[in-house]
Amino acid sequence: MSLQSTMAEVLDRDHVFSFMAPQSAANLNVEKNVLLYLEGISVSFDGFKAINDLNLYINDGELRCIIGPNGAGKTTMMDIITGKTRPDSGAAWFGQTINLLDMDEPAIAQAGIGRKFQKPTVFEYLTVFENLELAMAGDRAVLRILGARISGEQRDRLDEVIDLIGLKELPQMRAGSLSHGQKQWLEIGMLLMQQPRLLLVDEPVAGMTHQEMDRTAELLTSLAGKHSVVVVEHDMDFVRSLAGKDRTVTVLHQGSVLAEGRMEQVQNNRKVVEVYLGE
Amino acid sequence: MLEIQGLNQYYGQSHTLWDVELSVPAGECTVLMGRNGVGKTTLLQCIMGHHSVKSGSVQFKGEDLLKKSVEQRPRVGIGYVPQGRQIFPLLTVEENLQIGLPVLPRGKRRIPDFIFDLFPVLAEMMKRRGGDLSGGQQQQLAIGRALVVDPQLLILDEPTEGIQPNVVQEIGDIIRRLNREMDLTVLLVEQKLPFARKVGDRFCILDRGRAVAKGAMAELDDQLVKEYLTV
Amino acid sequence: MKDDRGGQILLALLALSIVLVPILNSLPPDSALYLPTYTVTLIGKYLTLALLAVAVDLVWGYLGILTLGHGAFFALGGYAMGMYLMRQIGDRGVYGNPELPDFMVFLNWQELPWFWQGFDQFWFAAIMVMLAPGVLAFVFGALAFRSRVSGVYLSIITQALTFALMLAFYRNEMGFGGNNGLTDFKDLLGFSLQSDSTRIGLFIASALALAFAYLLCRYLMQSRLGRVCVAVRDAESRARFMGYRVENVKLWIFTISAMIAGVAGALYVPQVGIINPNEFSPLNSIEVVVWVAVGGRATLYGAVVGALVINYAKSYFTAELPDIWLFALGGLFVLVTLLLPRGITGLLRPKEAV
Amino acid sequence: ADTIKVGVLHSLSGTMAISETTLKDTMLMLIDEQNKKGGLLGKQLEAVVVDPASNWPLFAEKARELIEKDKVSAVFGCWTSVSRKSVLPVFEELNSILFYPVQYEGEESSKNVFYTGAAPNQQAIPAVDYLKEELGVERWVLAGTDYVYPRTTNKILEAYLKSMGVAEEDIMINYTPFGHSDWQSIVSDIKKFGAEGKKTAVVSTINGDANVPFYKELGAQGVTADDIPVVAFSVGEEELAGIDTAPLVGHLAAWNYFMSVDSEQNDEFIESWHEFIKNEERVTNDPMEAHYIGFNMWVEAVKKAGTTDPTAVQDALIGVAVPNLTGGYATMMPNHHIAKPVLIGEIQDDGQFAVVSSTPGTVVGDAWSDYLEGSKDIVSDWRAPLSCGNYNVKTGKCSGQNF
Amino acid sequence: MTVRTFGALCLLSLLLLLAPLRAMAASEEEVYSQAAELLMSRGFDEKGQAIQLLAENDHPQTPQILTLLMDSRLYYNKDDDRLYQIDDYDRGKPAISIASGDQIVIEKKRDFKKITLNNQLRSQVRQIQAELGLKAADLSRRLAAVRAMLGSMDSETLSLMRKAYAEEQSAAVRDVMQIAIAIGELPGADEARARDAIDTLAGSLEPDARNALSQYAAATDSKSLKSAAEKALADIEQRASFYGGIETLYFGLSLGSVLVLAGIGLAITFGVMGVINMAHGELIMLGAYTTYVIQQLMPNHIGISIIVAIPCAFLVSALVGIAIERGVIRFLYGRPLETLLATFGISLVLQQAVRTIFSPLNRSVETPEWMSGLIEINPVLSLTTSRLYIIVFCLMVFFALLLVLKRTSLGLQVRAVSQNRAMARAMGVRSEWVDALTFGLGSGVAGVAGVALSQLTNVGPNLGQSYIIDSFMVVVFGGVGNLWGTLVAGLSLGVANKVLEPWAGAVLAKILVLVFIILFIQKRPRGLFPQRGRAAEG
Ligand SMILES: Nc1ncnc2c1ncn2[C@@H]1O[C@H](COP(=O)(O)OP(=O)(O)OP(=O)(O)O)[C@@H](O)[C@H]1O
Ligand SMILES: Nc1ncnc2c1ncn2[C@@H]1O[C@H](COP(=O)(O)OP(=O)(O)OP(=O)(O)O)[C@@H](O)[C@H]1O
Ligand SMILES: [Mg+2]
Ligand SMILES: [Mg+2]
Repeated sequence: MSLQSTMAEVLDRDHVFSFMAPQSAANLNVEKNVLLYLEGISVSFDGFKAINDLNLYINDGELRCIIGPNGAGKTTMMDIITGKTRPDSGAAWFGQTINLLDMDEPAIAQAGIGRKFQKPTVFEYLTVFENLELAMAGDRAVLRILGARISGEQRDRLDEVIDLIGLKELPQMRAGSLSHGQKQWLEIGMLLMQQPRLLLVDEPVAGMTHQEMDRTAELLTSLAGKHSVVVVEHDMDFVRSLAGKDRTVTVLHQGSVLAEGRMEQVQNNRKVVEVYLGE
Repeated sequence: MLEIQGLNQYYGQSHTLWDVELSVPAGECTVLMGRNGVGKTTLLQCIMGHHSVKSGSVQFKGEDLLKKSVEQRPRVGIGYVPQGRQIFPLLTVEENLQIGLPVLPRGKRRIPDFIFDLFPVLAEMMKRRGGDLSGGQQQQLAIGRALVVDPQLLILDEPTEGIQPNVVQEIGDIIRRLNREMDLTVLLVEQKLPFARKVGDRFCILDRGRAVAKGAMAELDDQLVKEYLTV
Repeated sequence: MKDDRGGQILLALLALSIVLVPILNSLPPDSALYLPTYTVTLIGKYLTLALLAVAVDLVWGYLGILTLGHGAFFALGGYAMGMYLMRQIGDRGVYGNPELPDFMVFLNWQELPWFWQGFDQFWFAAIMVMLAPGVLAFVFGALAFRSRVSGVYLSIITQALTFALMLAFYRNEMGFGGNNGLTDFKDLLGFSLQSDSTRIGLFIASALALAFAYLLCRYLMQSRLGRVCVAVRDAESRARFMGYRVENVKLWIFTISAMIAGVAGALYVPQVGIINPNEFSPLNSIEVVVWVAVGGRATLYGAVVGALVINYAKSYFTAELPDIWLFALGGLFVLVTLLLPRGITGLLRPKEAV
Repeated sequence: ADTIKVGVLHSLSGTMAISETTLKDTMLMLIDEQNKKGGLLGKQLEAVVVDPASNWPLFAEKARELIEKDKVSAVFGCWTSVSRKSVLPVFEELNSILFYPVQYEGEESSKNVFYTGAAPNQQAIPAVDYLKEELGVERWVLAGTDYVYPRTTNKILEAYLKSMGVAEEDIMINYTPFGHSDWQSIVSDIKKFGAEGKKTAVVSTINGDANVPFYKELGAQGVTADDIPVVAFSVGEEELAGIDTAPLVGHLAAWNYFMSVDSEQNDEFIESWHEFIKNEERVTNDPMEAHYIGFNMWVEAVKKAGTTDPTAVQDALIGVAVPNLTGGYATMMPNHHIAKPVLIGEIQDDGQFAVVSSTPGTVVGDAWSDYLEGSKDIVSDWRAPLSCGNYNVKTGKCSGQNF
Repeated sequence: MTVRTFGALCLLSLLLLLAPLRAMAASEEEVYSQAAELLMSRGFDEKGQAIQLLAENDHPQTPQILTLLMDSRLYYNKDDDRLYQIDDYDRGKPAISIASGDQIVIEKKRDFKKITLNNQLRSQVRQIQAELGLKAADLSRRLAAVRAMLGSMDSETLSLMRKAYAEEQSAAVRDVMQIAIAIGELPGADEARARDAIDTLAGSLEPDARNALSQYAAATDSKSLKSAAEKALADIEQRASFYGGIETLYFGLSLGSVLVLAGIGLAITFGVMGVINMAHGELIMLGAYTTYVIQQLMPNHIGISIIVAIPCAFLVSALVGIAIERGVIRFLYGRPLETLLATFGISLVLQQAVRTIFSPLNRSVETPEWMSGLIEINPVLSLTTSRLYIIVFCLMVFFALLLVLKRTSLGLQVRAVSQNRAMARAMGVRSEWVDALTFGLGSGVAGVAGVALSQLTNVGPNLGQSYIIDSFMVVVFGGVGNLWGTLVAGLSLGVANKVLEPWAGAVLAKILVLVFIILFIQKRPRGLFPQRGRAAEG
């Protein structure tokens, strides 16, 4: 190895320390029109199989509802996609090129996967506005965020989102002081600011009124197309209005797919009715 | 059974509850409704003593509840299922249920079996940490935990949140049953109208910290819904 | 900067002191306003400690890293400066060895160890003052933050770090003078450390360093990076899911903070005239955290106030109540915690609704 | 000012309070007595007590405060070497006087410091001589805390022992950190080292708090003084008061004073100490004697000079002789060290020492050891015309002076 | 009777040895008065002669006088020049005349002066005592006597030993005698006997046997014998190092149990309740001071004072702990970092308080008889009794605590309160009461640790400071909130320290252990036994 190449290597800040390298190295490739592949995923906790040989494909631009009994593994599945939980086996790919299992949470997030948690989690000490600002898409490198300023365009977007989530009057409120439902909205807003390619939305309407639910449904449908959206929800009205006539609904049960198909089919599936929907 | 009069509450400078009046008749199921952020949870927390109130009174079975400390409230017969579940995450399911036992008279300190009949999942997961349960399982645990103290008044804050449809139905049935068969008084916060209609006898609507409407469930008409429950 | 009243006052006071102190010091000694050099040095020392407190507030107040080992960086900076000052003694040491500091002659060292090379140059020492703590913090932080050590676990290993360094520096074989440390300094950049003008100069340098560090930290924390820090403090994993490399944020801030601490140490040593491994003692680091808490956390100027108040109280009590001053100091800590949950400066700030 | 102020610079809190508080009380007593005798130069003495809290930078700060702010005429203080090193530049800069009462490693002689404790040649060497000659010791364990005093003392002793023909493998050197509290392995090693057939002794320069667990472990592992005697240089009556001495009977210490010494001055001193401190149980020890000597010397010198002016007093101090507590006289030497008798005592079960050996006359403190390479050629003499603390007789140069 | 004969022989040999110094055989009285006079003189040489005189003449009072001398209970009266036994040297206490047995009362302390010994005399007395002990019918004393002679075998003692060996019945004593004989024989033996002797010695771990072998190996001309001796030495070395390993382990465990004791209270106040209790060390210190006070209160019952001190120390520290909790900490729940600040202040106050009350000096706590001494497993391995008790005590405390936390509802309630205070209260948990009780428990255990530490180290105002850092280290290393973690962490840090110490030295060993902790935490960011599950991972 020549001195020159060694020097070049040392000076190349992307390679000296792996953690200094920009993360989303590979480019997203959705040639096959599939954005997310989950294949043969299994995970167990202290011997309990929470996810059992799960296979799931999400198309680019698709809006997918996932339902299933409590404890079916829906949240765990999202944990796996976002890098929070490592599966015991299986593969998870984002597009054709990005192997999610090789990446950690920030890398996955930067690759374009955003998530809303089941239990709303916001930065309690920061204001509503700041929460959204932090979520805003953009370079996450330390020096960049140090110098980051809000451009006019970004401000418009922020105002738009604040309006959308109904917190127009409270932009300077500490997020910790919001009510449960308001936090839900704020988190949805943060997701919107992040503009991810894939949105994972875990029970967005818990604690919302019926009308708010409708608004949320509208919002999510409008996102589909440009983004892929995966929604987990227990409220059937909401799921129905999301799924419409021709979107796919997946039913998880005991860690694997129990049924998949259009809402009608699923609704009439005997097993689904038995384990989930009730009479 | 529970009488609230002229209740005012502040978060720091901000006046959250304004002269709230609410009465929960014994043996009935009262549903508290309202949009997000109007103060439903806050009201329940005032009843449970988590917040100090500025003025007003809260009477339970004729006794002044505000004079009692927080930990005495379960002893006089109030069970509480908080919003967000508030499970003890590092305690096992069993331990979560056992927490309320010392409230009971000696000799009766056992987790009643009917809880496991209501929520078979809990029996399955006895030894698992509460924090590991799925959201819905936690909600069931929270209800079960509140029932352990053998309450006369059960206060539930959005108990169906995150629960699978058939279990929601079941919870509805359970609330009815507890209400009818075991003569348990219920105060329920609920956003979902169908559910509220199904289980509630009476309703009370909060709007921006004020109790604006109340009556028997049948009186809850579209007009009211439109005015106070839609955005 | 606009909404930072405390900071404005602090900077104004620092500027004022830079102008006034030399003037007051040059008054005739019997004048009522005369400020003895002794007091100047004392305040200079407080200012360096305040600088250390600012460094701690940066990582603790804003980033939520309760560091119980920041004294290590302070001491390293101090040692770097001490080594320079030792080399400046030259052949004026008791054994008259032009090359070796006295303690080495005395322990039969034959030549200067490699890590003492270069310290005869001020620029080199000045770089090392920041580099040594910076590198240590960087390596330590890189390890710890990448393994996601957090909370008390992090606190305790920072404590272990400073404790280990303390034991190491106590060893005579280390070549840092063992327990006696480095003392008997003569001059700095050719100016005698005993002269009043040097003392004033050091005081001004300390005040400037504090003002500069304050502005730097304020700038960092007012930026979006600052908000990311707060986000990390309150919900670390959520920040990760939003794509922030939490470990890098922590690492940078931690390293910067360590360098500030190093500078503080470097300014401290010539003013007190000694650096000894005791500066690494874990209890010292804990005390710094206490200063910050007393002053008011996550405000930066609160850290300054805390450091000044406590250290002044210490100087005052140890002279006036030598037998029972610990009662007073301990009582002060307890009372501040109970009565002023947001620290002394919390009295000045409007109550924010949480 | 109608009083003469005397500074007392001893830690009253922190790790060193345990040793230094007593010295503060001693100073208060001495000053009190002097005042009863009518003070000095017709004025009353006033003690200014501060607490440097076992914090070395604070020592320097407090020293400056005493001299600059309180304008004291002399300071009595310090215990550890590092505290002395810390205040030394301050005393030299402000040209004041410090009396330092504790045995130390030597290698220092300052114009402004008067060393009333023992130099290594006034403690360590006579102790080793005693062990070798009287007890027939052939193997040596030099155990110490890892800091300058033990390092130096052990270096001097090692050189000294080797010069007397002790083989390398018959010397075991062991260092431990400050406040070391678990001595199991080390005591067990000492036991093994001593079981190899030759009479073995331990020369302990273990410091401070570490002594109690060390002696307790010796007791626990059944190392008795007739098997392996331990001679210590930092364990005095005060330290023993904190240990159950029953298992330690017969272990040794080398000092220049023991409370058990039979002399009139000593009886008087003990009596007034008990009266002052209002506790019959309190013991006296060597550093207290050093302060007693130092204070009386200062008083004499001030009388001689007729002023408290430091320069005059410094000059006047040299040659001053005052009674010590062991029935002899202590004289301030030109190198600012004093002449002292060396006593070896055995620990008794009442926490006192029985003197088993003492030097026939006094030994003069040697600021610069004759056994160390770097300092062999250095002498110290503060009289004119030399007026130098470290004068190299080979090169004829006087280095390291700060005035 | 063989025992008797043996004893007599030994005594005879002794007398032969002492023959040159022997004084005129005289009547008992004469011997006594001569000895007493010598004892009362100032010089140690004279006292030595007196002791010898007594021993040679086998004066009936010899054992008594020697014992009194060793215990420093022998005094003489300056006025009547007579020897007295004084058990309690104070005014008004009795003094018993040695010669007549009469009892008088001490009027002036100064009248009586103790007869002191020095080291040489003490060894002399011990030697004589041991050899007198050879007469004893008591097996262990005989054994001790033989072993005492191992180091000084020469031709005379050798022949005595041989004869005694022939008559000795006890196998244990015979074994040691065999070794003694081998040691004695080895230097001048012919080839065959030397080989036998080497074989015998090879089987022994006595240091004297090893010394004899190595001297022989250095001195002998015969190559084969030399190599045999060296092989035997290597053999011994190997076994000795095995026992050395066990010894190290024991040291490690005992150091570890000290760490566990110091940390276990903190495992409750900090680990379970989440209070960063900087005053923990001072609570330990209070326990140690309580031990001291109890000993002061019952100076004549040191043996049981320790036992009494345990509950007392628990109570004192627990009460102080409860006072701290009620007075300060309860206002700080939910603000864990501020507990650090307040308890730091409290620790300063407590330190200064004991400094003011008890003076800054260390206090002396005695080790009771039953806790001192050694348990000898073999000549190279003996375990210190006090440490053994401390290990056992540590385990007892640990399991008692485990029981309280696992088997009573208190344990459950504390954990619930620390995880979600508001909810726990809503479930009827009396959080105030639980807090006070738990904090009291943790503090009380710290006090109990103080009792143990008072046996090992300084009882002074700084005691707490020196343990606080270690305590936090142990609790965190084990995994916060896990009692088992604290136990395993403490013990393993102790053992690691002791394993490293022989080759790294005490200072480096400590540094290495700290570095090890830092690196270990990188691998396991939540300690040895981490809290697992969704909640803990956050
Ligand atoms: N860390 C863990 N340890 C043990 N069990 C776990 C852990 N995480 C999840 N589980 C178990 O895995 C199962 C799946 O949980 P998950 O949260 O994914 O369910 P879910 O489908 O999201 O349910 P819900 O609709 O109620 O939110 C549950 O039974 C849960 O108890
Ligand atoms: N700790 C707090 N500090 C300040 N304001 C608060 C706090 N908690 C709640 N609030 C405010 O009080 C109002 C009432 O909140 P509350 O939680 O009672 O609403 P809610 O009716 O339960 O709503 P949701 O249906 O969303 O749960 C909200 O506007 C909220 O922002
Ligand atoms: Mg879920
Ligand atoms: Mg609510």
